[in-house]
Amino acid sequence: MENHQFLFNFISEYTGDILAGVLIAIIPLALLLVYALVAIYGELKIASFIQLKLGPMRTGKWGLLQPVAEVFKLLQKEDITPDGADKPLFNLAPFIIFLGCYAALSVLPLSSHFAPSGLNIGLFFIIAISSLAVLGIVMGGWASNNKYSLIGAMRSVSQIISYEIPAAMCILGVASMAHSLDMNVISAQQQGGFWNWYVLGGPAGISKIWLIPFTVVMFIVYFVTSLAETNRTPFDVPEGESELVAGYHTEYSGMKFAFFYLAEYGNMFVVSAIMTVIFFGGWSSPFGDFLNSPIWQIFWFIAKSMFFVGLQIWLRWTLPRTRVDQLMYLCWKILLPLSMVCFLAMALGGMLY
Amino acid sequence: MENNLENTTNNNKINIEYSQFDSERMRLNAGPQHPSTHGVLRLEVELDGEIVTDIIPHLGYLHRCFEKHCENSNYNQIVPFVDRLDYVSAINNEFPYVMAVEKLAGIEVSEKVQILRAMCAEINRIANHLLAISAFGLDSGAFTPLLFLFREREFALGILEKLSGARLLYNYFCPGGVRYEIYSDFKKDVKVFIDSVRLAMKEMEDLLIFNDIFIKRTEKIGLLPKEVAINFACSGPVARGSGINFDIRKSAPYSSYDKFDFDIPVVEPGKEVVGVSGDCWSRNWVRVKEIEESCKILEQGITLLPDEGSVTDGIPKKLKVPAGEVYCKAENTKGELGFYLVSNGSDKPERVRARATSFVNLAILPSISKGYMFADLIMILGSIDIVLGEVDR
Amino acid sequence: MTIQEIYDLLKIHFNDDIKEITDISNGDSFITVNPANIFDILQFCRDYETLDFDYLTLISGMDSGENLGVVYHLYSMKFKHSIVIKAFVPKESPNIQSVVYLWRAADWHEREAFDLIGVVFDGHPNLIRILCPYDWEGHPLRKDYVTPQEYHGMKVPY
Amino acid sequence: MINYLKNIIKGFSTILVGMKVTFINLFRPNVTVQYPNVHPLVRAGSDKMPDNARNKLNVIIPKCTGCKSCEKACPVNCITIETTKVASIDTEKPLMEDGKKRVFWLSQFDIDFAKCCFCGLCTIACPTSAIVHSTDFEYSCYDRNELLVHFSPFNKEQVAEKKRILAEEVKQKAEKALADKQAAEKAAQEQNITDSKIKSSDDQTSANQNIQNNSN
Repeated sequence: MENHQFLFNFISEYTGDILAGVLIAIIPLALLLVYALVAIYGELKIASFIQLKLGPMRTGKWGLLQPVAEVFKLLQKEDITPDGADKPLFNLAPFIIFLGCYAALSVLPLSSHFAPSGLNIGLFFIIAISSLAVLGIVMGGWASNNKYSLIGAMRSVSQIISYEIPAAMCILGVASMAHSLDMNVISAQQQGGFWNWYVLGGPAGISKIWLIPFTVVMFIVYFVTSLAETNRTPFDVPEGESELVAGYHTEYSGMKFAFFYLAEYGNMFVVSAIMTVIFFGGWSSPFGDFLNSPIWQIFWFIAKSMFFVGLQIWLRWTLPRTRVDQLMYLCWKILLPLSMVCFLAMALGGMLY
Repeated sequence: MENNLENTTNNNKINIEYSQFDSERMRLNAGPQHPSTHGVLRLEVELDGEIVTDIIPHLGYLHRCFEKHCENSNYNQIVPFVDRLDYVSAINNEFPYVMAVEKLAGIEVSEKVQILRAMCAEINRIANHLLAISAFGLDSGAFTPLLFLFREREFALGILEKLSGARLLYNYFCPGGVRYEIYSDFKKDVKVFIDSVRLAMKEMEDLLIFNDIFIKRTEKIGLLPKEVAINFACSGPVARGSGINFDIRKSAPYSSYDKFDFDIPVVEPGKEVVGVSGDCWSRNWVRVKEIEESCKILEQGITLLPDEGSVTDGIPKKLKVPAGEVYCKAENTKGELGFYLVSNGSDKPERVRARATSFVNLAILPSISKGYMFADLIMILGSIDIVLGEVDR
Repeated sequence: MTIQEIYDLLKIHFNDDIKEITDISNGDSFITVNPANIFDILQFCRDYETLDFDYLTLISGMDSGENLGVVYHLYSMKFKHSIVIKAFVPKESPNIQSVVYLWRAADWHEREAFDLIGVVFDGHPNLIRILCPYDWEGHPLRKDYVTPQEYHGMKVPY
Repeated sequence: MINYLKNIIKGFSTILVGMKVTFINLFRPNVTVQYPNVHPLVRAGSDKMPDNARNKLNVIIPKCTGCKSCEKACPVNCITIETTKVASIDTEKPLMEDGKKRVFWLSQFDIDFAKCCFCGLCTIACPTSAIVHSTDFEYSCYDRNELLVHFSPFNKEQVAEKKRILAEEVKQKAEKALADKQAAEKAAQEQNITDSKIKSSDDQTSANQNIQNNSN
């Protein structure tokens, strides 16, 4: 799997290392921005269809340009900084959150031949870098000089830090089965059909069947924690609009709010992509070698990730919000024990196969 | 004397213990502009971390001088003002007022009008409860139930619009009858409406009411014991959720309610479906069951409502109200709504005093929400189901 | 119990404080009582075995010309009977005892009566305005009330 | 322990049930109406606006007698009516729609829709159904003054003209009455002239005295 530097080498052959680096860096950014537009549109439309309405219909055919219009609206809005706010922190916060989400994209292997950075400790890097979002949230919430923001930020910190533990357990479980932290390697191991995916016990023949319940539970645990880590319903207590108006981004407007918005959708993609990589075979085709060329791999990767983004959106428009203490109860008393049991089983599986 | 007051306030059991550490308290202004105060209610909340330690409601942001207005208007002109008290159940507001005027003026109302009035009130009650349940879901963070139930509410408003010409503030009842004749397809529409509401409520039970997250958010929250509820003069679903079997439609049947066969859903201690008697879930559950009971009344109303006869004949050309005073009450969607009407024989009333249900029910909020979390406070407020138009009048 | 029976019962216990029944043919008859002893009378109404008025429906203040009236509508959950009790206080000293300690429901009703009519309820723990702004002047539901032209620089009659 | 697992399974299953409900609704037809594109009269639950729908008020001036019943019935005082009597010398002699003679010009008939609460009491009070609710509900505007609708058929000059005619008539009538009175007085004087001839000299002296007093 030395091929992941293929694109870099290919471009630098014609341009030079620095320019190639910039180009390679732009690809995830472009991906993120395009994805955000699609996700926002998808969220609006799915929400509307569930709620028996049509959603945006005015901007373009079927309202397709609605996210673009929203971006332009946010761009020309006045950028307000509250009087009592801590200005440097207040201005910095949205960018730090966005940074966390963007940096995480750099290690996602979109295809066997393309990962922006072929880090061999990719999973570890993602766990580390996604914790950065907490910093941005607490900075934004505290600097806003608003009590709602402060409560929202405090809730968010306790929530995200707690949920990192079961999330890390899930990732560790898969890592112990794959004997690797390199996302590209993990993806490659799951090639050859969906029965090789780690959600179904990994690539180990028929004898792995006893592992399937544990891996499925592990996947559910990771899915729940991923919802919590991205502050999505039913765990959107930091921004629960019925209690805290808008939580930590109450005071933000204009482009800075757009960054919060973008980061939220970006984080949704990142956690979905991790889920895809560690449980659903990453870029590998679900049908063995069928449609498994590097270009198709990009399609499979994005399709799988978008499926989970859609699942998150679907859940959001179904469920009520939990309370803070129930959220903590769920994390420490349900998800953590479950993930530990599953981790033990998966570690055993890792030793056996 | 002072001990007595303390006893009544501390009757409710607080199930979340106060924080052991006496940390710095934060005073938070929830409202007047807040997504979940159901209008312009300002709650001055003292928080210890997330736990509510004190709460002071500030009312009056929507005070429209209803009682003062009434003193300067004649009896017919008050009906539109009465509509605007509890604007989501306007017909139910008109009911006691019109009955009070009829009682004072000695107007007899025909049976057809009585049954039609009861049916209108029940359609309106369903419309109100649909909003209350869905808005309660919205308080808990579920947005979809709101729009699901609004579809059914739209049916209800459509029927009432065809009857009265207006969608929200009807001005439909008047002393002696109702303003407009019944349209031809009324019974058919009501039938379709009942079926659609029943289907929607079944769906809603799956989607929201028996959802585990929703149950966890609402059970054992905002406990209102029976004695406290009576002491605070709570009525309607708030009282029935606490196990008080009190419904004016049964205890003192007015209009044509003695002709209908229906039950009063009460969550008595020991007979709860989920949670305990007097919590938020029970209050909401009473509303859910009441929709079913209202459907029953409507079904009977379809058969009872005579086809012949006019509903506008009984309206007196000139309304003469002799001197006297009366307190007339009816079961509004939120509880007991009464009008204390004092007449001095002229065409304008001397004094109109409204016993606003939401006003009385809201008074329990400070004493039942202490010790719960801030998120629970929102749920408790939602479960009381207030309309600020009625609180502030 | 009918209002006459209640009146007789009250008369036995409070003789002079209970003034008279005003019969109203087309509405609710009411009993007028002496405002000085209102707390004891209402406490008796609440606690006496055959009365058991545990449910305070409404307290309303009213301006009856020379006096201010306070009207108590009581209801009994157990016996399902109701009673209207009125007490008149002079406008110069509109003081009457608060019944918050009997029914907590009286709390906001009394605040409202104080706000709009100007009846002062002695012993009320927090007798401040409730519907009007806290610094509003005058009691709007009095018959002799004149609407102020201005409130904090805003024109009042629009 | 069993309870613990039961709770987890219960929570999980109720969530799945909820998701099933939303998934089914995903494929249901929408119930909303694209308002400006599709006319809202096509609405869920009612296919057209009912006959007694209470929207913007309309005044049919040929029917209006100017009795001001609606003004009195309005609970929010949004109707302002001012009438001018039809002068008999007015060349314009209109008839009401039902053929009766018009008694009042509607020199002012304003409805302030910013205040109107659409209660419909004015339409009930009107004896000739001149004020009715129309089906027009799309009349939002940018300026509050535009909501003050003048229904009077006259502009200011015409009102002034009508007032002038009425004043003229009143004046003419007054003059006529004065002339009649003077004529009557004259006739009376002529009749009495013989009776009062003797007294007149005394009267004149007293009048002279009065004048002197005044000048002093």
